[in-house]
Amino acid sequence: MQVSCTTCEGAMSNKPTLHIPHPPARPGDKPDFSYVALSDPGAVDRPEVNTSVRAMAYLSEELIRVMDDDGNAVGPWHPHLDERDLQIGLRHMLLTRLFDAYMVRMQRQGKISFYMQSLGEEAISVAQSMALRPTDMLFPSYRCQGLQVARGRSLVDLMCQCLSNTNDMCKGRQMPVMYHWARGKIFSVTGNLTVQFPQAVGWAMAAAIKGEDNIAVAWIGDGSTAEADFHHALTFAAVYQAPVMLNVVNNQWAISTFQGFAGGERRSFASRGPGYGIASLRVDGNDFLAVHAVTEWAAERARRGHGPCLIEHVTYRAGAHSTSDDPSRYRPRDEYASWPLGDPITRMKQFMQKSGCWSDDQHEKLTAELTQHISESWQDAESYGTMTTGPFLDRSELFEDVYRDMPAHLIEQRDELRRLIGED
Amino acid sequence: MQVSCTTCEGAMSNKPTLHIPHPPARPGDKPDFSYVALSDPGAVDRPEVNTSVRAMAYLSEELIRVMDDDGNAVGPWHPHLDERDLQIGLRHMLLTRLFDAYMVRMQRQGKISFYMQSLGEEAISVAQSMALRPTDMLFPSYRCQGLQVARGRSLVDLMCQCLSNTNDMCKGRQMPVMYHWARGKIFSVTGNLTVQFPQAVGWAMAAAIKGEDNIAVAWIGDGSTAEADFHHALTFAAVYQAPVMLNVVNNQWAISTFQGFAGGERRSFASRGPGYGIASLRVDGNDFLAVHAVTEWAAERARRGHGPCLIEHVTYRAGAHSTSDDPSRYRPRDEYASWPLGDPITRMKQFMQKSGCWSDDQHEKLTAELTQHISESWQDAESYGTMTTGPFLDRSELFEDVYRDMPAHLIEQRDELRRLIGED
Amino acid sequence: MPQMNMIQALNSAMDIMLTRDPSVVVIGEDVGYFGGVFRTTDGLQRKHGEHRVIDAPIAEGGIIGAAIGMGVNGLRPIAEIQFADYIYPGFDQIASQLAKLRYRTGGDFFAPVTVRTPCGGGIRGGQTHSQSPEGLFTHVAGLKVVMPSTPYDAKGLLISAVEDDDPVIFFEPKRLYNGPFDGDHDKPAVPWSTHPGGEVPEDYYSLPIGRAEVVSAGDDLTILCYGTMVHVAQASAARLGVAADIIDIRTLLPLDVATLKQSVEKTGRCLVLHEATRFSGYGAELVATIVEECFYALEAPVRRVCGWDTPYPHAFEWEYFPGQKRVMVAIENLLEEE
Amino acid sequence: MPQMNMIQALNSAMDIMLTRDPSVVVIGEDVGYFGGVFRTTDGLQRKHGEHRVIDAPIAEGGIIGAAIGMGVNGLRPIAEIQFADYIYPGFDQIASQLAKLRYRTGGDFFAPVTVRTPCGGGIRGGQTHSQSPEGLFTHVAGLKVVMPSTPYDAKGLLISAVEDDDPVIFFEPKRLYNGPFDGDHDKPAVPWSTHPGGEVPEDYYSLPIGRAEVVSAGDDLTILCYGTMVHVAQASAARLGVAADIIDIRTLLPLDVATLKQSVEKTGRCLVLHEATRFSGYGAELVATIVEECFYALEAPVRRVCGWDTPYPHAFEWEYFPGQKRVMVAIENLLEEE
Ligand SMILES: Cc1ncc(C[n+]2csc(CCOP(=O)(O)OP(=O)(O)O)c2C)c(N)n1
Ligand SMILES: Cc1ncc(C[n+]2csc(CCOP(=O)(O)OP(=O)(O)O)c2C)c(N)n1
Ligand SMILES: [Mg+2]
Ligand SMILES: [Mg+2]
Repeated sequence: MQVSCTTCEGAMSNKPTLHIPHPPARPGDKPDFSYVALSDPGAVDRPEVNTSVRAMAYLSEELIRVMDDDGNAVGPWHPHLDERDLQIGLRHMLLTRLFDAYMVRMQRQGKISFYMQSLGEEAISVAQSMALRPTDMLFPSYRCQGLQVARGRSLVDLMCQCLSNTNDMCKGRQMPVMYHWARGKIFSVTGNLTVQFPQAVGWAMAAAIKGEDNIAVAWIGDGSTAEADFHHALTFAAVYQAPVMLNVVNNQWAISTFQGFAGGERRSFASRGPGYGIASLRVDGNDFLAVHAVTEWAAERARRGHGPCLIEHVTYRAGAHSTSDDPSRYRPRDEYASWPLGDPITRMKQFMQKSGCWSDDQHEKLTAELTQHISESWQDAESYGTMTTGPFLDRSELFEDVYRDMPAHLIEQRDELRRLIGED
Repeated sequence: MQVSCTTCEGAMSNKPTLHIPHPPARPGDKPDFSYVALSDPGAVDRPEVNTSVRAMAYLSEELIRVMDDDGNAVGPWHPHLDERDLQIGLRHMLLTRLFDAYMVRMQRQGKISFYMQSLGEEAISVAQSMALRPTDMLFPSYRCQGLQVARGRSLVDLMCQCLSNTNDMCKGRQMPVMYHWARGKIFSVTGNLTVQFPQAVGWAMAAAIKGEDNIAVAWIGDGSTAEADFHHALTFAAVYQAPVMLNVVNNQWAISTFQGFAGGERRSFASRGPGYGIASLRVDGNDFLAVHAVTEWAAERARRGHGPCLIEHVTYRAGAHSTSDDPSRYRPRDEYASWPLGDPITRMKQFMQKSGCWSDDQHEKLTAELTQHISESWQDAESYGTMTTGPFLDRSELFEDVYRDMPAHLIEQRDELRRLIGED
Repeated sequence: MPQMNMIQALNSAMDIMLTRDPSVVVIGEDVGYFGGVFRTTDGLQRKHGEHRVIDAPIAEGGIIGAAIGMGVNGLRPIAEIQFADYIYPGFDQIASQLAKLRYRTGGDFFAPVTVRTPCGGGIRGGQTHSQSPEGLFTHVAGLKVVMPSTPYDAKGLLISAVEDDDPVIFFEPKRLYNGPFDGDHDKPAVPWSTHPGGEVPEDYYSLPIGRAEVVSAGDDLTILCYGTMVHVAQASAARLGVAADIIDIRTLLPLDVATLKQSVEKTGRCLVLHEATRFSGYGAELVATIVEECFYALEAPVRRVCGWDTPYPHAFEWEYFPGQKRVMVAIENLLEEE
Repeated sequence: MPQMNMIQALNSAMDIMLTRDPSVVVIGEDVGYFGGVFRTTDGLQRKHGEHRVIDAPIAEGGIIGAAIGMGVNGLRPIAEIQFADYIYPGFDQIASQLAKLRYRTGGDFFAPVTVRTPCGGGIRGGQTHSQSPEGLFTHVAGLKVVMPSTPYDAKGLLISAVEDDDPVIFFEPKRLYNGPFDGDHDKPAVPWSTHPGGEVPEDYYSLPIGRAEVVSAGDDLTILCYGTMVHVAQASAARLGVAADIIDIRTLLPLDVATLKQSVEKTGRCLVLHEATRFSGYGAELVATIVEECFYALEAPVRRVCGWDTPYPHAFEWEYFPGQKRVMVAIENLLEEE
């Protein structure tokens, strides 16, 4: 059982030195993803949903994959979705991507102040959303717009949020992409990393207390696992066996820092789970079918009372962190092209074409249709106001919703602002 | 690999229910420690100190033991300490226990305001302290008085702290047992749980940065693992491969809550480590020899640059949580008698007697000597002042050390207090 | 009228709310089987079940985080933080999340969480069992902050807090749990049965959040205080034979400015008391409010008597605690000014 | 004299301290290879090495906790918290540990940690990239709290903070990073080269912690302010043609009471400004201090102009920000009072 290598990559020293994680490639270097542990498509076992955590611990270090490089779906995790679902899935992914691209353009044109795209990570939000029940509660991070799209949110609503206009569900109070959707059971995105993880566990605890079988599902990034709330969530989920699915989207980067700075150099993020007694799986996040299958499995496990799951989605942040970021300062410009797990949309399309339920022609048509849908939505959205042209939100919205009922001091402050503006 | 049991102990349900951990026995019940996973004495393998985390992961779920029930030392972890060290170890443990008992008595008599004993856990602090270098920095919890004793702290100093008198190293500012000892390289105990864990990691990072080979060692309880700082410490220790030893003293209870409320129902606390990429061991905390051996091993690993360790010490909190607590409200009164790992002092004595380096007579003499030493120390300590009789600390100490140099507003407040007292 | 100490009154409030409203749950360290380290939740788990009164892992951030999620899912959690000194690990979930959820979602989501926590000194708890951090929370928009000074108020205000759709941080001055401590630690302890505030109806009642109470009336000066300091103020004024408007703030946020203003406009002199450290404490807001609202009525500067700007020391507890002597000196000086 | 913006000035301070003192290290999220999301640590890792300028996991509590341990082991860590809005996960380590270590150990242990963090709004950052939580930290005994308003002050004060054996929370008004923003967001941005505070010596110098600065002198009134509001105050006074003593507090804790007092005793009128929410904000302490120290010199109530008591909204940033208009109205009203 013993091996002679040290825990510290590289040369063996006889003295402690501060280890500094290094990404395999910096700007100018040749991309190198040899550090990403892969399993062969179809190779990983699919246990029963009530399998003990101990017996399935190996799943936290394997990589569950369904699609192979040639567009075949293989192995026990193949979800055997019907054509219609595949087409819907592809449509949602494509819509998410085109919407993102459009909104990045709007930001560049100064029409919105900020944006964060999910380029390359569309399969995760979309497949997961489709594998869940509409009554399950979602606690997204800022890179989960696919959840909104897949649950059927109108693009106009999303755009209006980014415009902070009169139709903004946040009433102008949040930066772009900090959506929420009460009716759609999608919780509010916040700038504070990881805080939604224990909140989702609490939501799930409440579901269990009430005897309902809706589950809670939450997402964070690889970097966000370092925050305290990751630990809080895992501890509470394990102790109370809360019906919750905790997703870590490992897109290799957290702004400029490589996933190694969250501990990813040593072990997969999924492998944190078993030590807490939590069933954990690692999945190819760019494989729509694998993500769908794993999500369905974990949801059933939770829903049947077999406890929480931790899922690591292995993917790559293909775009900049946000419109404020320039990734060419810290990683090779062309890194995405070398990403071993490809692009989720390209792979899905290839699989569907191979299965005979999709064609280039259909794809082109769909792209055109969605593109038009997006720009029409934008027209619509702008009719509720832009950053520079009306209609504008009423300024007294500034003081609403701090409390359910406005207390005296806020009424006074609101009136003071009104007087001030009246003097304009 | 698949087993059919659910992750949730007890009946299988088909709906999520909130799982509530239950200790095996409540007041009036027969004690039941069948949940404690044991290994046979001597049965657990001892790998090289540079073994990879992955290759030694099994050590986080085994129980390293050296002494068997008959007082023999067996297996690869036998540290083969010489007589002198054994006698010193026994002496420190006994002194710690007698000191604790004395101070509990003093609290009952109203001579100190509060106390926390380490009854049943003496082997951990004492053996660990002896297995470390005097230049290693210790970050204790409030139940680590054995560290002070083993590093040679004068009892008078400890007593004076509990008395908040003119010789109190804390200058009256901390509750009893919140000792520190800068010269002895023992950090300050604080009421805030777990905060010392990332601090120890930071200390170790600094040692590595400076190129020194002193290590940092920290202790928390089982309940304290739920705090955020446990996760911070493990993450930072793993990322930077800090030369630190993180100890979890699993004494089964956290005030009234059973270790299951920190997640201990599902998996050992040591098993949290491997998921972070941290070498982790689980040891019989009532076995002086095993604790010594494991500590030496982990210290060497860290000191040679092979990274941090997490160690779970399996023990039992034989006394009340503190002098404010009454454990008969939440656990069987006689639980300790059934604890499968016995009493650390009794076992050590049995082993030494069997090895021929200790006798009942010696034990009795030692007990008498230490008892006298303690009561003499108390006389001495009282000469620096008690809660009711002088000498008293100067009241302006209240304002010192908030900052290095007293700022104007504190000078004013000090003077105000002086004026007020002058009016007495 | 039944007599209750503050622990019993709080227990009764929770018992009633657990009974009336199935969405109420209690969660915290040692609150379940054991009934809480101060016995505040004694018997509640036995009566209402393990799924309503829940022992928690020792993780204040996790407790608040989970309580928020529960609140979003329709429950009304009462989260206990064992000591106010240990609320800081939950500070982010309180200040960033709990306080701002309704605002950031345009009113679409909210979490009606009540956070109960014992605060204040006088029990030889040293720096980690004596703090009064209420001031910090009053600087967080979106929170309500409450601190009662009697069992009667404690029950009525806790019931209101639980019923409130906004998050409430509910501070319990632990030195008042067993009796109306007036700052004189040499005197034998007095039980609540000697105080009218110890008369507490068995049944449901609530007291409005946002209303201060004039606990004694007088023209010489106004004393603004809350928690333990209400009793210190009363004893000090009585010893001096001074006729003071003593106002128990009770609801620190939102603040009942009208009641304060009315009093100071009458008396022209105002003293502000709290146990928390002085610098940037809640008392500063009281002073600033009074100055802004009643400047022209003031005959003397508004003065503060507060905890010193140091951590709470173990040995010098009574030198630290702003007791009767300091309060009396301040009253006398204030009456002499000008 | 070289020109620097505030980012360059802070970078220069850290560069100098890393060079002069081998015990200085910098740790924070994205501070190393990348040089910080605001580029404040740009080039420092390249120059001083990976063991001196250290990228950290995204865990503010861990960063502060580790920095304390480093401090205890003889280093002088500069910990960066990426946005002040994200300092709360580190609040416990700051308030319970960093602030109280020296006190609780009778001076035997201390951790000379500087926590740098960008604060304030005006960059369309919404509620999680705009907060000004400085007031909270001024209520924690044992901390020093600093906020500069110019590159010159930023460098001199940061060097002092790093050299200080006490913990310093160092707030950087991010809207001032690139220029002396005066609150008029319609005006084209102005670079620091247009402002005398942009003249920054290349070499080592330090400015005392604990000293406020009178940035302009006048007899009409006193304006107490810090950070961005210093520039808003100057522009507002200038537009009104009012002769104001404008005092840049700079060191919020400990506060330079003498300088404030001298001014208000001269002017008799005082206005307090900050961007943070008003209720229980630091401004309350300034008002309370002025009232306690200068009551008899006051000709009018001390008034505050602050952020509204709401979270910082994204869309209504300029309605929220206490800009020139609000300040001017307040000045005019204050001068008219009585
Ligand atoms: C508590 C907190 N700390 C720091 C930040 C600043 N921040 C925003 S995103 C980010 C990186 C997160 O990386 P990761 O979790 O991997 O998610 P990704 O952006 O890759 O999807 C950081 C540090 C924050 N938003 N909240
Ligand atoms: C942050 C914080 N939360 C809560 C407490 C109250 N408290 C003191 S000791 C304790 C139990 C700790 O249990 P454990 O970690 O198992 O240590 P043990 O007492 O068993 O040695 C609790 C909850 C505290 N001191 N600090
Ligand atoms: Mg990431
Ligand atoms: Mg314990």
